Amino acid sequence: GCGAPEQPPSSPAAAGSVTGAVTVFAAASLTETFTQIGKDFEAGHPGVRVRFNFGGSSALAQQISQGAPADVFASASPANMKQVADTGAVTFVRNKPQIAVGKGNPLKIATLADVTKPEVKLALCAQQVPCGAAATKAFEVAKLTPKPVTLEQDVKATLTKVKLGEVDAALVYRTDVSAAADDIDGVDFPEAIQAVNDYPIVTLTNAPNAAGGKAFVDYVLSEKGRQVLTTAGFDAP
Amino acid sequence: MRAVRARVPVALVIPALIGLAFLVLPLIGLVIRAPWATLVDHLSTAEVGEALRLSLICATSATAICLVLGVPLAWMLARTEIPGRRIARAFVTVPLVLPPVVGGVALLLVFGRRGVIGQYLDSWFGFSLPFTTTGVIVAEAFVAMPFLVIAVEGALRGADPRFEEAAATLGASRWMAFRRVTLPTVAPGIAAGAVLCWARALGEFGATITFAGNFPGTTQTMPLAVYLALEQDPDSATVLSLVLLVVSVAILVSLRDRWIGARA
Amino acid sequence: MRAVRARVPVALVIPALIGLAFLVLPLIGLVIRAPWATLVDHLSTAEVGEALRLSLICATSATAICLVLGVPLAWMLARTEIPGRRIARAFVTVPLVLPPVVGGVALLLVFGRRGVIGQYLDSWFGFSLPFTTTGVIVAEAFVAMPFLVIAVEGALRGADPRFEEAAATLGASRWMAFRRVTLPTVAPGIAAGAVLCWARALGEFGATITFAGNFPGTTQTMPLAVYLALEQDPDSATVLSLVLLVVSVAILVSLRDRWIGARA
Amino acid sequence: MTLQATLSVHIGSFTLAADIGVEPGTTLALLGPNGAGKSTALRALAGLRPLTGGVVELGGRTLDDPARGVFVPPEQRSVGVVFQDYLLFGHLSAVDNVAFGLRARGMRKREANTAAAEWLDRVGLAAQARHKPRQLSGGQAQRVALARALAIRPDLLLLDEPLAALDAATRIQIRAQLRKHLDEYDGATVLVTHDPLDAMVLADRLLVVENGTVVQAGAPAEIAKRPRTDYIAALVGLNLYRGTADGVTIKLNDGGVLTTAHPMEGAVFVTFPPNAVSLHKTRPDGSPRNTWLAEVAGIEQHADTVRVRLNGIPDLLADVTTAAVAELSLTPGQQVWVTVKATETNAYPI
Amino acid sequence: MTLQATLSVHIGSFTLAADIGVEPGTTLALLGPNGAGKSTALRALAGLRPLTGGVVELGGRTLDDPARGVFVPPEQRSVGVVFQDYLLFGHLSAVDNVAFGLRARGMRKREANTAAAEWLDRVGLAAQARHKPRQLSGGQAQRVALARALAIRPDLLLLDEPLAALDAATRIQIRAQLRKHLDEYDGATVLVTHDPLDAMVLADRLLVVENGTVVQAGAPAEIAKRPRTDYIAALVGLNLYRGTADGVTIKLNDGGVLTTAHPMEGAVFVTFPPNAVSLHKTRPDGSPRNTWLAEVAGIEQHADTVRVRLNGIPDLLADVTTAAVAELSLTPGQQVWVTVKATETNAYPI
Ligand SMILES: Nc1ncnc2c1ncn2[C@@H]1O[C@H](COP(=O)(O)OP(=O)(O)OP(=O)(O)O)[C@@H](O)[C@H]1O
Ligand SMILES: Nc1ncnc2c1ncn2[C@@H]1O[C@H](COP(=O)(O)OP(=O)(O)OP(=O)(O)O)[C@@H](O)[C@H]1O
Ligand code: MOO
Ligand SMILES: [Mg+2]
Ligand SMILES: [Mg+2]
Repeated sequence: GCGAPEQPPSSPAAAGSVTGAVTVFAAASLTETFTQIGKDFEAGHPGVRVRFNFGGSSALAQQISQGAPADVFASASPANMKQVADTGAVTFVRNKPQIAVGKGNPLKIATLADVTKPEVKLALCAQQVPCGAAATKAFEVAKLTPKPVTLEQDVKATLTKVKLGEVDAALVYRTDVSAAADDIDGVDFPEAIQAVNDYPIVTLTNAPNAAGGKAFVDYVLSEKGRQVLTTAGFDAP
Repeated sequence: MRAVRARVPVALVIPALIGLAFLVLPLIGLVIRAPWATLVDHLSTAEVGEALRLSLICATSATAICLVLGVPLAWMLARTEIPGRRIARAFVTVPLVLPPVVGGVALLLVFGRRGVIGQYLDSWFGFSLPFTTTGVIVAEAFVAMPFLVIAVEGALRGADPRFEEAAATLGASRWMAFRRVTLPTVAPGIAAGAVLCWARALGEFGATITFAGNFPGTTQTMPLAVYLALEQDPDSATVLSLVLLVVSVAILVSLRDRWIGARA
Repeated sequence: MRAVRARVPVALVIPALIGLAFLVLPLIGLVIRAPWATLVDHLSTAEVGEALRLSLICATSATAICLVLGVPLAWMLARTEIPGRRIARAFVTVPLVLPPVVGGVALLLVFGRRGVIGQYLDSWFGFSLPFTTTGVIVAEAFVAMPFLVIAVEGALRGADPRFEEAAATLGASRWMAFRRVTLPTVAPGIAAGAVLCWARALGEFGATITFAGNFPGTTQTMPLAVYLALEQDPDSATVLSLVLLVVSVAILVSLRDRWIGARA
Repeated sequence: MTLQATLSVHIGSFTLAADIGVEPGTTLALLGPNGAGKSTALRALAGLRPLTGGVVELGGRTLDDPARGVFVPPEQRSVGVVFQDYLLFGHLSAVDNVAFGLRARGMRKREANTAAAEWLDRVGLAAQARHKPRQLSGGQAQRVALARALAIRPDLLLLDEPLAALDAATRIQIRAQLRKHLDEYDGATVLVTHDPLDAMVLADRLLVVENGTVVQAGAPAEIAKRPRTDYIAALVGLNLYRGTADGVTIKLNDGGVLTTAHPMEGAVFVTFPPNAVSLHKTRPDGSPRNTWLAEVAGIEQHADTVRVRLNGIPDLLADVTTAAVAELSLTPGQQVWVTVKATETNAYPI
Repeated sequence: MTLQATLSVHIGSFTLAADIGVEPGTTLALLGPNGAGKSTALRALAGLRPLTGGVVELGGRTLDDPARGVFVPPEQRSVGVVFQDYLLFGHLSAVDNVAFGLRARGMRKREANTAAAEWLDRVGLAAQARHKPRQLSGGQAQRVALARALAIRPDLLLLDEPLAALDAATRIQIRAQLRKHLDEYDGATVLVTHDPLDAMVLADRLLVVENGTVVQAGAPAEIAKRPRTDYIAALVGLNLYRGTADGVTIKLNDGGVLTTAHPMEGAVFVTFPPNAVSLHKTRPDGSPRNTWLAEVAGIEQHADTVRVRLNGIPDLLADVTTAAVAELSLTPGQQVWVTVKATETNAYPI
């Protein structure tokens, strides 16, 4: 489950106490936002460098449990987070599912029920990845049985299918739709609120640069960090 | 009988053994970490059987396509003096270098519903390759064909073209000479190329999932199942990989035996 | 001069051209969709140059390792009667079939900080492979070595072993005969294998990202950059792929020319 | 069908230029050293290498004529070829090899196999019909290759050194058999060889090729008797000199003088066989007018004679008996007197 | 260094069993048909195929003795080999090929190249030192191979059909040169050939091998004169029969009777040369006691004689002049009378 929402610190850690490189393992879906946050963080902490390792959350979890020298882990799913840290993880953003459709919504899809119609080609994420779990939850809540043509490995692959017109609709995250707004439109649906996905973040216990890691996590949770994330379409927890 | 010149030089044996260890150790790592206790549970799901069956069917079909298209292509590269042959040869290596996911995207651009060719397939025949088992086969064939073409071209270059000349003096057309003389002569090379091709197709992941998607029973091959299992339960991913390995190595070894048996 | 037997049989040309089209069309799809207008922007980031440089360095180093370890291994498989040689040959094909991501996991299990060997590397030498450029090279070498070994073994089987016997009667040890007679003889086969190996290493993605991570400047090779670009901006992914393609094909063609030039 | 060809072929810096005419039922032998262009000529006749110039006609049909843009590809010529190393298809049995050409010409499998079996029977290999080429001895493989070439009933039969791969004893036997088959064959035959005995036994006419050019043509016995190049003289085992005759005296171009029995005038060749030479420790008196001093350069034991290589003016080869070697106690470096009877020499115009 | 070997080698169903002894400075020739085991014997001596039984000793040193578990690998034997197809290293120049063995023995590059250049000079190839093997003619390649084998100054020199790949004219010339080099070489030499003339010219002793077994051994001239198998008789061109002698009358095993000049008793071989045969249209009167009727089976034109193959009791070969053929108007199938003078026959015990 999602980490219990904690009181976000009112201000980032003092800049002076942090040195060296901070190594952040982050879910690939955070590539854009975290790259920005990293730059901002470096600007606020002269002499500190943030090194990112973006990848699938599960692969990152695997690497960390094999001893990867990470300070911070930001996962796209609580399940992957649990593989590396039982406690201490904080949910820093949530992401709501949205229906992605082709530009101009040619099939006039308006509700979740519309995507289950037989003439609509639907792509979902596989159950094993967070967006797939979220989709399953949404359809459960709506008491619908979807008939997808594919269960994609991750959000971006799903989105690519919509973009190239291979499918008519897909369930993805709002953030992904807004990132690709040039090519696709998003359709909100009410059940989404009950299928929200939590993104937990943690400073790892074996962190080579624990102080730096903590400072980075604090920065993500700070107002400035939030700002970047919500601009990209994430919801605050 | 005493071994002939059995003293194998250390300067060769040591790197050879290191090389072998390098290839084998990771496998041993997988075997050690495999959850033997719960192995049966992991394997007994219907999806594993289905994915394995699909993998074998698709890899074999892809290999068949590669043989049908790739052997003539290799022959053209090796035996004719067509202009642009050098460029053609360079293009053959392209799918080797292209990251498979990009290969999948490229296939979508051509054979997808809105693709250069795919749009006509769709509007004229109502037929679409992505999300079908055929799509898996196409993706695997695209990625694996270079291995076949390069291996067979090498074999053809090594084969003595004078046998084809001998066939011509006996009245055989070039096609007949190819079929009845060249093909049987380079059969071992084709077999080796087909094995590389088949193995590559069997392990194919990125192009497949991008082009054909992932749906159990139609497009979910073992590597896709493994990848998704990794997301949730790395143990079962290990088991699935080992299953794939054991099955493929068993098939390769038994084919080799049958094939060698047939020659002796 | 008039072409000798220029009538190339249709039954061969048609599948050959279909095969070629099948390999070339997706590439054309990529080229058509590439955002030529914004191309320069996409390319001018420092990261692209870095990733390309890293890709070339790592693929070349991995090929070097594969040559050092793989050529002796191929020799052992082709020329000696060591027991278990058949099993060894089967093991060589394993990294071909293993989905690369699983290969990366397997490498972590062995060379990771907690791995079978890695734990000693770490505690004795304070040295750890994953997440280093060396790790990238190891991952690429693991995935690409079978291509080299299989190609070189084929070349060695095709080479006449009597030249090695002739060297022995002249007083050459097996090692010297290998170095001064066998190696030069199978040089074309080794070159072909090295090209396959290099191309495969250059395109390697799954094992690299799993074993070595994705750090710009140290472990982010072009395929990884392509993967991340796909997450952010699929257009730039296309451009990156094309850059990788153009560079690698250019290198292969120029090497071939130089190599052929040297022989003529 | 008559073969009438004017061959002109350029390969790199090598040029072949030869006129070849063969009547049906007769055999022409091309004789020449390695690299002379013999195989190139056969390849041109078979259509495996198009002419650069000239023309190939078989039974009045033009097969190759670059000037007129005519080129009949090999599979449409009625030409059977026996290649030097036979080129039997390794994956096919002997009978399938022989049937290959018939099948290529559209004959049904059954009939082709029956006809092929008959051909194998004719060359004495009925028992080996099911053998693969690698299970055949050299002589057997050669006969399968011959049967394969003859089975298509070609108008022209080309044989490239058909006996070269055989050991000396097998060769004698296979040569006699080949002779029999060629006698029975009613098409034109061109045979390549570098063994003069093969040419003698198998051919009606002989064309000597050196360095892409025809240097001598004629009946085998005539060529053996009157060689016109050092290559042929060495092959047939004669001492050959060029010189200028003035009556019975011939002044040799490379020094020395020989006297012949029959007066001639002008530029001539003159030969004598090594066994016409006598060697002496001291200068002999008496009849032989050809007498000169020479130095022993080499001694070779042959079956029942000894061949002595002598340097003098001129150089020569002499065949003497073992007894004579012992009596003269010949050793390299030694000086001996050479005599050759004028009646043993043979002079003919250049 | 003396070579003393008792070879026993099994390969599949083939077995080679031969005793070979060669004194330093002398040459032994192994003569035999294809597949007789000649190359196998050389490979066993070189250490390229270990013995199944027996022993190889060179200059008192045991090189191979399976019973005692001794096996010296080829690179530690002092044995030079000239392979049938030379096996020159294609990527090395002639001089580098010759220097290879010296370098393998640890000589410095500079010295090895100097020594190799000297060897090439000795075989007359100084000008071709920098040529790659594919730029050499067959005869040149053969001499490079010889220089390469001799450069390591081996105690034993093995030559596997060193002249087989050469054309007939080149062969005569290279044979004489090889003879010179073998004369200068002071080690033991074993030479494989299937050409009796090569054996005559090059060898001091001859071992005839058939089907893995030594069938005859002795001086070349002796073997040429007294062949003991049909294979050798065919090679040296003699008619050979087995029979039982009772005085000058020999009853042949396969039918027929011959009369010889010198009385013998018991099982004998009897030979006569084809040119000792006279052919007649009608039964001749007078001296020759060996007279029988035979049928012409084949006619072959040789250089200056015609070889006639005759079936009768016994069968025989006859060499007659072209004039005789014309006079008798010989054709296959015709019956002729054969006569052989008793003084031309040669009988010797089995
Ligand atoms: N494909 C080729 N490319 C270049 N040169 C060639 C080719 N084929 C033949 N030649 C050259 O043509 C010349 C004649 O060769 P050819 O094979 O006809 O000789 P040959 O008389 O058959 O000799 P041999 O007795 O060795 O078979 C040689 O100098 C050879 O080097
Ligand atoms: N590697 C092998 N495997 C099986 N049989 C072999 C092998 N090498 C040789 N033989 C057999 O051994 C016998 C002798 O062969 P070898 O090569 O010694 O004959 P040879 O006298 O040199 O003949 P040639 O004149 O053809 O060179 C042959 O019957 C051959 O088939
Ligand atoms: O971390 Mo992911 O790419 O949203 O599964
Ligand atoms: Mg030739
Ligand atoms: Mg041999």
